[in-house]
Amino acid sequence: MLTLILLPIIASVFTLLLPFKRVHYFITASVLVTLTLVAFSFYSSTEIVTFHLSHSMSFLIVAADVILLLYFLYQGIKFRSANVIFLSAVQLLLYGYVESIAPTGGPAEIVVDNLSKFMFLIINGVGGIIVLYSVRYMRDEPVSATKKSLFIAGLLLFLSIMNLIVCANSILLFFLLFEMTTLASYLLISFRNDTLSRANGLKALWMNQIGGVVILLGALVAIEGYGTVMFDTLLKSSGGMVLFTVALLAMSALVKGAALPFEGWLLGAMVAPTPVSAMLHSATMVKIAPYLILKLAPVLGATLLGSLLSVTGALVFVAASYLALSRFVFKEILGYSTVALLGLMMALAAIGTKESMTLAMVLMLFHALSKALLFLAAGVLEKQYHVKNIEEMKGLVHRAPKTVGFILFGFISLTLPPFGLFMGKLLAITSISSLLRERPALLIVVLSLVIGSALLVLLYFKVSSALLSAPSDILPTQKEHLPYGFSIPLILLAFYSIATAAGFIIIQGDLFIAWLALPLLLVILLPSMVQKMERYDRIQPYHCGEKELFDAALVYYEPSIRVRQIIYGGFGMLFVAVAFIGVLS
Amino acid sequence: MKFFTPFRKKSPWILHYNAGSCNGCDIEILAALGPKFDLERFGVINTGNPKQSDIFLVTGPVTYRSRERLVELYTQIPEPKVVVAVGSCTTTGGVFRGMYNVEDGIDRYIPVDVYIPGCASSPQLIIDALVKAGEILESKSKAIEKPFKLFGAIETIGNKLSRLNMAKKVHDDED
Amino acid sequence: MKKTIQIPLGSQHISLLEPIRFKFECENEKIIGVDADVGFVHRGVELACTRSFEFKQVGYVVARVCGLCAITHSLSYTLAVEKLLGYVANDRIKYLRMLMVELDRIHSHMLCLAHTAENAGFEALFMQIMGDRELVMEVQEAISGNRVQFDYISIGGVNRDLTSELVDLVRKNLTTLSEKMEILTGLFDNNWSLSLKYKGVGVLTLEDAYTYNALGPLARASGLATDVRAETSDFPYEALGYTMMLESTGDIHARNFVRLREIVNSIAICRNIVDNLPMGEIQEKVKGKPKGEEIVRIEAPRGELFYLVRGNGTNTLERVRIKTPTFSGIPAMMEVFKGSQYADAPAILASFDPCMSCTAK
Amino acid sequence: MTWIWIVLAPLLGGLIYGGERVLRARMQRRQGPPLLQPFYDMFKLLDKRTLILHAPHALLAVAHFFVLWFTVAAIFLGWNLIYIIFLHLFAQILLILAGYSVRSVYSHLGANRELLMVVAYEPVLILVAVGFYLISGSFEITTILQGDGYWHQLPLLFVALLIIVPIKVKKSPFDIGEAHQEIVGGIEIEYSGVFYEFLYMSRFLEYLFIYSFVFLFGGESYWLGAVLVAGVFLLVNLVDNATARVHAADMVKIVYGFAMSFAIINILGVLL
Repeated sequence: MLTLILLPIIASVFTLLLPFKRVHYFITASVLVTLTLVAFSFYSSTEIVTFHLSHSMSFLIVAADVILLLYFLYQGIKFRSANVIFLSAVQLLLYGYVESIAPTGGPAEIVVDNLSKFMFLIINGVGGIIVLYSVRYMRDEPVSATKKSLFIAGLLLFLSIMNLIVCANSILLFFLLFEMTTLASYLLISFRNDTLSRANGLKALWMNQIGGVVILLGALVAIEGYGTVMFDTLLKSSGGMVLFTVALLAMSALVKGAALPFEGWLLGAMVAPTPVSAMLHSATMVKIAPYLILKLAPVLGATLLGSLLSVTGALVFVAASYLALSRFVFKEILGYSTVALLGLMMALAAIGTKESMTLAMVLMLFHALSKALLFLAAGVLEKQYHVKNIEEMKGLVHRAPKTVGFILFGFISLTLPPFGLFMGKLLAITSISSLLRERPALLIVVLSLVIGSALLVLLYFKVSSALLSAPSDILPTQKEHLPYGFSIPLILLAFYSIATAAGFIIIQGDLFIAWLALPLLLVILLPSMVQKMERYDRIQPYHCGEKELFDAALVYYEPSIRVRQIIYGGFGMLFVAVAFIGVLS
Repeated sequence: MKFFTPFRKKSPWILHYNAGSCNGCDIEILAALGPKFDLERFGVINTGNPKQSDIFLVTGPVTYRSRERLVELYTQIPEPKVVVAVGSCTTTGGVFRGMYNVEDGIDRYIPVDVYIPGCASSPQLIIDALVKAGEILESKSKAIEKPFKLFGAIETIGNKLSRLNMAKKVHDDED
Repeated sequence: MKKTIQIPLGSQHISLLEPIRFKFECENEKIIGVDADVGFVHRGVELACTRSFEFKQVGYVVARVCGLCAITHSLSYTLAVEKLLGYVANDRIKYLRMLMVELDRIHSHMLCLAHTAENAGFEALFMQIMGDRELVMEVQEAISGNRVQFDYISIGGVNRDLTSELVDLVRKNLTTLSEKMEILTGLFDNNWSLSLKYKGVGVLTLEDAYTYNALGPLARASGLATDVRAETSDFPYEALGYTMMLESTGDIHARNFVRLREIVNSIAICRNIVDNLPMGEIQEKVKGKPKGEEIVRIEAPRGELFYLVRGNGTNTLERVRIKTPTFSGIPAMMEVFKGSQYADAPAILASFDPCMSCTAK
Repeated sequence: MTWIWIVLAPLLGGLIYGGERVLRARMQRRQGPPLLQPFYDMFKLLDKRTLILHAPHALLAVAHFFVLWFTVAAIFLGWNLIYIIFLHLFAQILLILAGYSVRSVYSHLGANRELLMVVAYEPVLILVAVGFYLISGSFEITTILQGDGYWHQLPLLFVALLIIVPIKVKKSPFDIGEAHQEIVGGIEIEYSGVFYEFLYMSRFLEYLFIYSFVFLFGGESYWLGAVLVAGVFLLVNLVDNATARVHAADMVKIVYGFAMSFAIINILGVLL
């Protein structure tokens, strides 16, 4: 346990001390290997580990919290952001009040249960790879060497924060770490320090602070109602106010998960260097949202609040997939699809049956792997080929066959059998259908699941089309030079995807599912058959007898302003309704 | 293969190109596809796409600007293929023969298998020609048939790409 | 940020009978810009008429400008030369010429309707109209001996007479056709999918029709009252039951309806002609060589056809100038394309009934 | 026995297609091609010289055909309906990728439209499957076929399915993906010879795929299923011959406005 938290911190200190050279590869690689192994050993053990925090530690936490909030306030004043100032002030006041009435003692503040262990796997497995990748990525970044080291150290520190947050049992500790992830995203988004980054950073800051406020409110209600700030005690108790607390906490999850109408901060985050996008905004940090809902799920199941949350998540899935279709920047597209899939995970988690929770976890794992892969590949495109926009990616398969191969693999792993996301959706339909008779509201979830998946398929293949569209004649494809610093993380992630998919099929033990993998065989066989096609003659595409080449652009759907307003208004109301329903029940 | 050849005449798909005709023959082709003459009885489909066609129906005396398109479309039809010259002006230039912008019939550019006379060729004649074309189709092999002359795009690509076999072979023959 | 697709339509395309090349600049499938090229069919007929042919042959040469409105081309030319020679045809010749022109109008309009239906993806309707069209084709073949290029009109008269058997055939077929036209009119009016495809699509406004000098059915569909048959007195149209068909909306539906109603009107005119056919010679001797300059306007199926003929007293003419209705229809068409969907483009194109071989000559 | 059916599936689909072409011609008062015309076409296509644009483009069509065949085989073997729908989606995706992989405008437009069609009909298919599940308690086709007729319990779902059948078999008013007069066949435009053959045959398999959904509504009575299929077949062809092609946007509106709401109303009716 301590390794998971302390090792990244130590490593980050080393990164700062040692100059920016090969040694960074060594440090990050060894951190990756150690962390993955430790996480794995945790996962395979069954015992539940608990820690009590000493008194001095508690004091440290309070101090850290106050300093953090004051820092936010300072940033708000420095950059004249009214939102940030207001929310920081509110948080400071609330925190002071909550801390003054918070009971001391009680159960352990840190509990490592099965869910935490699962999260360790994602955080360390995927996060570690991203850190390794960022070493090579930062080499080409036009900033000073110190800043480069700082960046990597920051990412490493972030790993330990994440490792801690998934085993926090105290709401107040959770609040501190939650705010620290907010801080991390604020700092890393504004890393490039231009106007746009700054503005987007502040946006991320104030939006996430809303989450902080509702957590504090939740803590307040919990203390008032039950005299505890511990998740496990709270979730075991029953009665009117539990659901209200849970509703408030779930609202913070919606904010962190960038569910509409809060998706703005996550999209703004795409100006940050790509490892940040990969680490914070798709692979690990935003996973706090489904994690939190999963933690709360035992209370949620079969209540009105649970249904409302899953409906909200499902609608986010559809709406975000739809909005994504109007985007052109590759990373923004990925960002929107992350928002969408997070909505789906929350929806499944909030249903609260054992099966749907498992499926939500499956989705989390596979999404982390695939999205990290895609983001890292996007980073490669950005650094090696200087393309960010999907319109510029036309026929890129000829210039960068390897990177494009990875991207296509990413898309396939997001959409097709036998990969987890596909299987997750498939099984989700089956499992929700069996609940329909008791809870007809879930029909909306099924529908959204289907429509959203279809829209996402549309989205991914819109991008693939740009990558693949090649002119008729095949000049010998160029050999692409992909540096090891880029290729090794990508290969690792792809390998993980395949291995986990295989593992998932074996665990399911269902012959049919194995059969489903068969079409994939075809896809794998195709490239090898390409060589055999040499003997066929080539012709030009048909352009009505004309000889000039015509260039096709991609489809896009621009929702009108009115539609946008309706979407945002609707989701704003849903967000408020969560609290309202919480109070009522 | 021997087994397949009889089926060629049972499904001749046509591509129609107007190379400067007065559209008299074109409307007669349309009429032949209509219910009275019903070319689909013979399995004919008007595909409109050279890549899936067997029979190239050309009308018109070939104007200066349409000759390149004519050759381009012809090269895109996979062998075995048959060219049918519909109407008097397609076969000889007809009334337009000798006009400054007219190339006096398509057989200056591509090999023609069936000539249909008439101004305009009647649907009956067109049906007759398609039946005849089906028979010729049966006797053809899959060997490359080349136009007599190439224009622009195909030539340059042929030079650039050794793998564009068809254009290359044709080009080599010309040299 | 490039958001536009370039979609080619032509020069060879299954929805086109004749080579014309459009290059559409589209957003998704919405057309925002058009580039048109019409010169694929240019053969140099005008020059050839003044170089290689004698004036008596030219009537058959200009018929080859266009197969669909061949009869109006030869009629316009013949009228111009006859005026230069100072000859006025007798009533029987006039009536017979009118009969052929109106039959030609019927078959041309029906072809256009069928083609529009085909391009809107309605194959069965295409087949139905093409089937009905054969009734007119039969009559034309019986009268002139040819289905498309009639070569019926010559200087000084017409080449074949209308016998009483032929009159019976004309009456019989036109009666059948007018019954079929009622069915067709109902279909065009009531079919749900056609209304999606036709109503409000490809609208040519009255101002645009003025600005771009639209002619023929498409001008009348926009409410612009222009028809040479009502404006000139070369032929007794008014006496034979001609009425001008006007619509106001200017969309594909309106153009179809103008054509449908004109077909009905033409059927009525044809019946009147065969009922009131005056007696007389069908071919009279015309002497002399054309000298001077003469202008003739005739309403072809697509609108006003304009001929200028100048002779210098020899066998060869000095100038033959042909201005065809489609020539002014194309700018209007390009204007209409902007803002409509690419999926509608073939149907709009067909509904304008452009005649490229007329335009490029 | 089942395996023989699976092997013969393309031939069966070809017969349906041939019959349809004759039927359509008769409806248009023509004689039409012979019944075996699709097979003549197939054999002819096998005998053409093969011209391709590039290898992946050609191979994706082959993959599309085999995955589709696999899907139909899964139907005959009575597998899980949801799996089958997703397998079919996979086949469609291969086809769409093929359409995108060449730099040909019509091919791209065809692929765009094909994607829109997938977005339109896929949810309805899933809802039909959910409807079967609610009545029979299982997604397995073998179990579904043991229940008694579904069409009186799921009449609106049947109507919803009816609306999307023309999309799948590419018939008017929803033949936008092929739209010969607009995009000259869409995705299939760049194929010729043997590789076009695969696309040509996959059309046969599409017929089997979508009509087997209709068949399922008959439940344990195979006669009823056959009657339903025949009825739908006739109806679809009648509609094909009485309508023009609508716009892609109109299609999505119609499917989402009518088919989806019918399906939802029906399922809610079963639930409540």
